[in-house]
Amino acid sequence: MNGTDTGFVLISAALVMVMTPGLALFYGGMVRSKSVLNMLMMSFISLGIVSVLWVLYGHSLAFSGDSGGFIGNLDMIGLKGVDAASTVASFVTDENGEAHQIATFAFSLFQMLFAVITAALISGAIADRVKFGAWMIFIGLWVTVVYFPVAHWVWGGGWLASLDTPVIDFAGGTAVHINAGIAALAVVLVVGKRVGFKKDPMRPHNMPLVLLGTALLWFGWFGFNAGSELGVDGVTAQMAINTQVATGAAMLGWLIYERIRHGAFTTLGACSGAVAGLVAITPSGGNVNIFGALLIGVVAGAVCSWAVSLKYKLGYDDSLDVVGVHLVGGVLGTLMVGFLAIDGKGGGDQFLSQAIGAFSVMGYTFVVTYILAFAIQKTIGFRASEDDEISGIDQAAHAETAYDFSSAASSHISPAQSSPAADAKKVEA
Amino acid sequence: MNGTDTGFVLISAALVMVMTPGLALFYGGMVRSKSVLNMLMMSFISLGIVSVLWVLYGHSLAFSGDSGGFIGNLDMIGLKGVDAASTVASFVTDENGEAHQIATFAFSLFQMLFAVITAALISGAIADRVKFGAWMIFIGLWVTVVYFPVAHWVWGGGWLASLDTPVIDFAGGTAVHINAGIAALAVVLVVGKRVGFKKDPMRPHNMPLVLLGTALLWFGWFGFNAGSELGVDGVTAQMAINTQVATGAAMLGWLIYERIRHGAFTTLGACSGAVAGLVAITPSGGNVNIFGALLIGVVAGAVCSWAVSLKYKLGYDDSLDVVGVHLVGGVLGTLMVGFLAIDGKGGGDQFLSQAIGAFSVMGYTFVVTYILAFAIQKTIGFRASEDDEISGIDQAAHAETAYDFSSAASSHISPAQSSPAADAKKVEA
Amino acid sequence: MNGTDTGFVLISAALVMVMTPGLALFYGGMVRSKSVLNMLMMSFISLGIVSVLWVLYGHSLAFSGDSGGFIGNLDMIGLKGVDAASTVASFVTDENGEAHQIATFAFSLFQMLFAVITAALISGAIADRVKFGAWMIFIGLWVTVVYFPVAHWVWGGGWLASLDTPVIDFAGGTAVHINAGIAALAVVLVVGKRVGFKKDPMRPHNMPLVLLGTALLWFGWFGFNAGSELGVDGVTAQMAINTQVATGAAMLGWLIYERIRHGAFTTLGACSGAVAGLVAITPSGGNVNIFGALLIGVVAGAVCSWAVSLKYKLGYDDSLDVVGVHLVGGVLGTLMVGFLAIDGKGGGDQFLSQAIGAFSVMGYTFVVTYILAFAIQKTIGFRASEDDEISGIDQAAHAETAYDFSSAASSHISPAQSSPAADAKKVEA
Amino acid sequence: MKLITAVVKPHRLDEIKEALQAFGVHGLTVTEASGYGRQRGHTEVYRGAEYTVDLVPKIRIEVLAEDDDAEQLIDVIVKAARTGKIGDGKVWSLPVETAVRVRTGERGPDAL
Amino acid sequence: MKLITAVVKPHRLDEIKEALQAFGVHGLTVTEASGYGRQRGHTEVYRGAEYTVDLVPKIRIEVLAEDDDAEQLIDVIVKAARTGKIGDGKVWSLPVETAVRVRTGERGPDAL
Amino acid sequence: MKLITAVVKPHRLDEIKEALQAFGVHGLTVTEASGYGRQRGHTEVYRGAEYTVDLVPKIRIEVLAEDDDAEQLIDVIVKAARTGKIGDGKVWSLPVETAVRVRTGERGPDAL
Ligand SMILES: Nc1ncnc2c1ncn2[C@@H]1O[C@H](COP(=O)(O)OP(=O)(O)O)[C@@H](O)[C@H]1O
Ligand SMILES: Nc1ncnc2c1ncn2[C@@H]1O[C@H](COP(=O)(O)OP(=O)(O)O)[C@@H](O)[C@H]1O
Ligand SMILES: Nc1ncnc2c1ncn2[C@@H]1O[C@H](COP(=O)(O)OP(=O)(O)O)[C@@H](O)[C@H]1O
Repeated sequence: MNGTDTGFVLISAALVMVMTPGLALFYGGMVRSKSVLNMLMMSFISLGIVSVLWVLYGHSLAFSGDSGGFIGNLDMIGLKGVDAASTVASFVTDENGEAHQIATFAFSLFQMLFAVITAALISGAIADRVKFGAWMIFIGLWVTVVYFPVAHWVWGGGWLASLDTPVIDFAGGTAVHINAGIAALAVVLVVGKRVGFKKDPMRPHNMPLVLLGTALLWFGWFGFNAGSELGVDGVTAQMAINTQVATGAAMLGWLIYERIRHGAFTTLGACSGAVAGLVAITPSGGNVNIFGALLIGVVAGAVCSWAVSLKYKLGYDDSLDVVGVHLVGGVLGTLMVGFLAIDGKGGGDQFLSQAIGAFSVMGYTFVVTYILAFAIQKTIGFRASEDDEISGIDQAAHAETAYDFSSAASSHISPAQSSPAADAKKVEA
Repeated sequence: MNGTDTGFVLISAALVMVMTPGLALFYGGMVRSKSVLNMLMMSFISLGIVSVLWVLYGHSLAFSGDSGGFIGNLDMIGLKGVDAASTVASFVTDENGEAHQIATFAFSLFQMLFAVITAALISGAIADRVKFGAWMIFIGLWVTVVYFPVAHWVWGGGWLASLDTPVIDFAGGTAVHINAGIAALAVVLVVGKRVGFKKDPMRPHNMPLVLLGTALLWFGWFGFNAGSELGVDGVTAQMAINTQVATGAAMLGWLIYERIRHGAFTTLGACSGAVAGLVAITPSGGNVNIFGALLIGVVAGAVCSWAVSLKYKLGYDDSLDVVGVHLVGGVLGTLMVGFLAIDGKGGGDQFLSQAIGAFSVMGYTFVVTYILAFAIQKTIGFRASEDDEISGIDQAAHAETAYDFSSAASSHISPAQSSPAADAKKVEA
Repeated sequence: MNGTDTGFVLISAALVMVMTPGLALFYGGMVRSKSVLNMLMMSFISLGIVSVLWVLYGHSLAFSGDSGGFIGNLDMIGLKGVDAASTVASFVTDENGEAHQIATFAFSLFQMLFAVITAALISGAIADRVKFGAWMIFIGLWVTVVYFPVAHWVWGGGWLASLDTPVIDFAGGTAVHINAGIAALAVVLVVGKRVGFKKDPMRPHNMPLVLLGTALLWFGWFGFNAGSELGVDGVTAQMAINTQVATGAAMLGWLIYERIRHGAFTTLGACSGAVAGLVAITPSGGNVNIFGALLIGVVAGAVCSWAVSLKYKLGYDDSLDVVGVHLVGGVLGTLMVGFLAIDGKGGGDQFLSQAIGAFSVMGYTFVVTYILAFAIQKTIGFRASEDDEISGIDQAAHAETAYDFSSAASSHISPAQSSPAADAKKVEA
Repeated sequence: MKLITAVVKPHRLDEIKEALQAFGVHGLTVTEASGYGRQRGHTEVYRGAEYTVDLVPKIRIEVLAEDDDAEQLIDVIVKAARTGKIGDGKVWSLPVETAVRVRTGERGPDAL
Repeated sequence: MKLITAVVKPHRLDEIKEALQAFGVHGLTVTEASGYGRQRGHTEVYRGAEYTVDLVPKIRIEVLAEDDDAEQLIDVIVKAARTGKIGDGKVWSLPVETAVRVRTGERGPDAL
Repeated sequence: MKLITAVVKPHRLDEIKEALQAFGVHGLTVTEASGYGRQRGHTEVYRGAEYTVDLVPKIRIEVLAEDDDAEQLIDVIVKAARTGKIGDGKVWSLPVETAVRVRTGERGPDAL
């Protein structure tokens, strides 16, 4: 077992972990103050549900063996057979070209956290208006029928990894961002628009929180992207610097588009641009040079800045622009690397493979997610009641309010009935 | 000196460092807006006081030599004799079973930050109502007479480490969580209840801040737990994945209990559950398999969720549930590993050792902390005045207010007397 | 290529990256709520602009070759010639005294992020009152004519590195803190005082945000300081522990001064003290022992605590005390290590070199920055209009407001004209 | 002149503003408030304890109106604010002795 | 009808609510306010400068009452709000011309 | 007695406080408000959509005054609040039936 590489993956995993709460804050700051807790929880709960499902059977479905290129097998349920001494191959090789070995536990943890954040990403599209219980069930099922298979396709030895010209997806453009972005679209189409969409701007209630979330995402993304080499070599470093450069360029791309089009450099634009750059460089960053990274960044920033206004034209309420940023940015990065890939890889064949990767995931995920969301809507109900939505989903779904800055804070409340915690009262969730 | 292991411990130390401000924010979001700064400062000041005391004599008392199993000696005061070339043994071994060596400075920094956060943990129990100057004195004395000895018992070659069946405390269940939890109880009994306890819910003033604090704690805890191997090997990876899995399971455990008992999945519950899981896996995570981690997590989540309501029944005002989460979670994790430990360790003997560890620390710490807090209360006074508590301890103790969102912000204030900073005026602290 | 050292530098780079948003939040919490977004953006945009300029020509100017000791050459524009296999020397050496090699991409990323934060640091001095467009142009030009040359002097083989007794500047006391601090003074003298300076306290609108920013800075600073060894050895560990100890001591130094002088331990004081300690230990931490670190910390804390009140006496409106903390702290650390340096380095000669380093940077940077700011002011205008300043620069420069906690949030707004995003309207920026 | 004060549900503010504008009133002042009445609050849960929050967020609107418009204005507001559920709020009017436009110093009806 | 306005210390709100409820009044409207009077503010310290914050947080309570209850209600509020220290606040009453319950359109005493 | 209410620009609060103090009035109550009138709001941009925010932040000041002082007080406030730009706000006065100092129970002019 290589200590350096295992250690690097473990620290990268910690960084990827912090992306999910980072996403929670990024999304949470963007909604109105009456639904921020629900937004936070939709991401945060993924750390609970998906972590547990991952070790129960997710790892096995994604990475144990292969069933027809589509999915793994169940040989490793409960991480059966893995102990502290188990190892898997890193992409780092020694002088003889032999792969370094890292602890399987480290690899599994790292991959687990990818599943966690992918599920969480979807939530931004359906902010403020779904039942929390339904969301919990949704993500449990979604990772099972969508994420685990798709991760297998791309990284687990599935069919996309077995094309003649294998898809380049260094850190998850297809498996994570296109996947979450198209799933978001499908769910939006099922649950429908927020009350007041297009009429009411529903502007962010706490922009510093959005910036903080962006910062945690950006920080964690170094682990996400560079860690995907599963160890430390020059490619790891290349991925890291490309991540920074593309993100910076995308921030500028978004801001410039916005300044020309709408007259202001907005904070939300800077944050969104950064995220768009991070998304676009994710599949590509290990296979392009600095100019490739700059180009991917600035294009992703400007194009996503334009793409977020599509929802107004086409009329789907992708509340926090998961489609506009993650789907569009993911597709851009995935396709652009087809041409920009260095080491002689870029070209028509590669582009074709990239397109196959992007569109097969889009097709599969859209259909399966739509069916899943629809089934939930028709059975237990996905959409919250209009009353709860108007008065604030936080109170309805979580029996809490996010802030209390009043000087008479405490006085506004008095213990229920005789004693606190007296009777369990059902709150719709 | 092993570079990989030293580097891993240094990065782990940085992660552990961020836990203390993380704790500050976690606690700070939970109090009312009139006392948030005081809450932040009670944690934050520990980074000042305890860091300095650690290098002056803490390291020496905990890790230099041994005096009767109870405490170290003073040979290393001021880190005497340590320079950049000094090393100590890691738990990582090479093929020949020889321990890797890491820089002593890295080890000392890592351990210092454990002392820092342990002292800070106590503060949550006595939120909103103690004099800041008294708190500063308290933690200086407390680490000296409680933490440094107990750390010596567990990790410094003291009596708990020398039992026939040594206590398993991978990353600090006894030395950190049980220790801080029981100390919190002792201090609460001395300083008494907040004005309005049981009548006034004193709900959290800023839940996103609580979630942010939780995120930083969770993130940093990877350094805390995995870093406790003092290097990188398979056990490090095992500890890391168990940390994640137990935390996720505990979040679910807490939420499920809460949903059944009180009807809602609360954000505060998710955050508290995560912390309970982190606490419980701390002593045990290096010695259990995935199912052990899942079990410890879900049990810790559900039991702590129940335990936090004890304060209402028994009538002690453990304001932010340090007892309910850290003491109860720490005891659970410490005892459960007695049975669940892998590699043939689990069983009656081990359980006995675990119980000895847990209860000896509880006994020693409770008595000594009670005396210490009592002495402070009777001399300089520990409890703040009722007026200061009602009008807000931030203003009384720190001459500041936390927020000013008003549009006329600036107009509310005018320079004191003739010129700013004219005369020093005593503010009670 | 050494994997351990490259990995350590990459992770350190991620930590340094998070310092810039950390700084944004630290500064942002300190201004009034009507200008927090502008404050955040002034830091955040540096991640965009400076990252891009760095790879375009900054790296080359600072680290490629040498032109008369003053600046590098243009051989590496666009990081020409660098690929994943390229390496540069670390300060870590093997048993034979040969330097370890790390990936050039890792080194470049690490150095890039130093440039990013140095430019961002300046912004605190001119909070609330400059045009955002002008600021963007300013930092682009400033890093080009000031930072890249000065970085070359200190680290790129320039004249300061070539003195007989080379300047000790482990992690950037001169190149980063003195540089940014004196530049801040120059810009303040050009743009002038805020409306209401001295009369209106303009107290921090969100202290928890300030503490959070401090925490992220402190955390990231481990990467900044320890990472400057460009690998892992005992000196790295020494730098890390000194960073912690000096910061803790500085926090105490500031608080004690403040308590004596003004009667209260403030949260802002604790945060500012910590930053002062971090600044002061930056140049010195790899070359002093624990007592040196304690001394530098406590002195920096107390002296900077005094220095921040100078602006009231001397009448320059250094809004968030960049001069009082970064310039004063940077000079203190740089000079003190002249005497305190271990390994026989400390003494008169070293002190002289330190003074030469500090004052040459102060002289060069002050003059060039003043001219630059003056030119901007006279051409496109640097200072925002008084109306925009009074009603809030956020709205004027970014067309946003930071917070909306109102229960009727959404109702306050109605879509402009007929459809959203209808016409581009110029907002002054 | 009269001062008409309305304490209503926050999400009705837009309708009320539009209705007033249609009526020809072009100025108003809004404050955040909270209140209770027949409409009691809701239950919140913190750390295993349940509480009734009995103050519900409201918006408080003030409009200065000429004597002749007052009655009609009240009706306009009441209509726009109504959802028919409890908690819709109250509207009341007070007699004003004098009103001034700060910018110009105009008094009485001219100040509106 | 009268509109009784009380500007009082925030932590007295609970007592006042209870006292009013005991008296039989079941509705009120609360706004956050700040004020100064004999009670001056306190000193705050920021970055080596001391300032007097002279506005102290208060709670502003409004209760619509029938003419006959007004005097008694004022007494009830004054009693519940009193701590005997400076800064206890003021209570005043204004004549109301008309009051409407939005939900039903009821007017006058029926609107309460 | 009169209750004088002023809705003014937030950054004028200090001048108004000083002017009142110079006049001899030593108490007032302040609430955060927002309003619109001739002064319309500004444009904000979020994610490629532009919106008009038409409520502008204001400060609402209440001063209880003796009948004889009322007119002069209004003038003092108006003068201190004026910037001459639109949005300077309104001042109005209402008749007060009774006022009480909570601490002492004093009524009428003594309560001020
Ligand atoms: N007596 C009162 N004085 C002042 N405000 C009142 C009074 N009664 C009710 N209100 C205000 O009106 C709001 C709605 O009252 P409520 O009785 O719940 O509704 P409804 O008018 O539909 O019966 C309350 O939240 C409160 O703000
Ligand atoms: N003339 C006034 N007009 C309006 N509000 C006032 C007036 N005087 C005092 N207040 C309000 O009453 C509060 C308490 O007044 P203060 O004079 O400090 O207390 P006391 O009534 O005990 O002397 C102030 O904070 C302010 O909100
Ligand atoms: N009819 C009204 N009733 C209550 N408040 C009003 C009314 N008209 C204006 N206001 C308040 O006065 C403020 C300034 O009014 P505006 O018409 O913009 O200024 P000006 O008096 O200079 O024409 C508004 O923001 C609002 O708070």
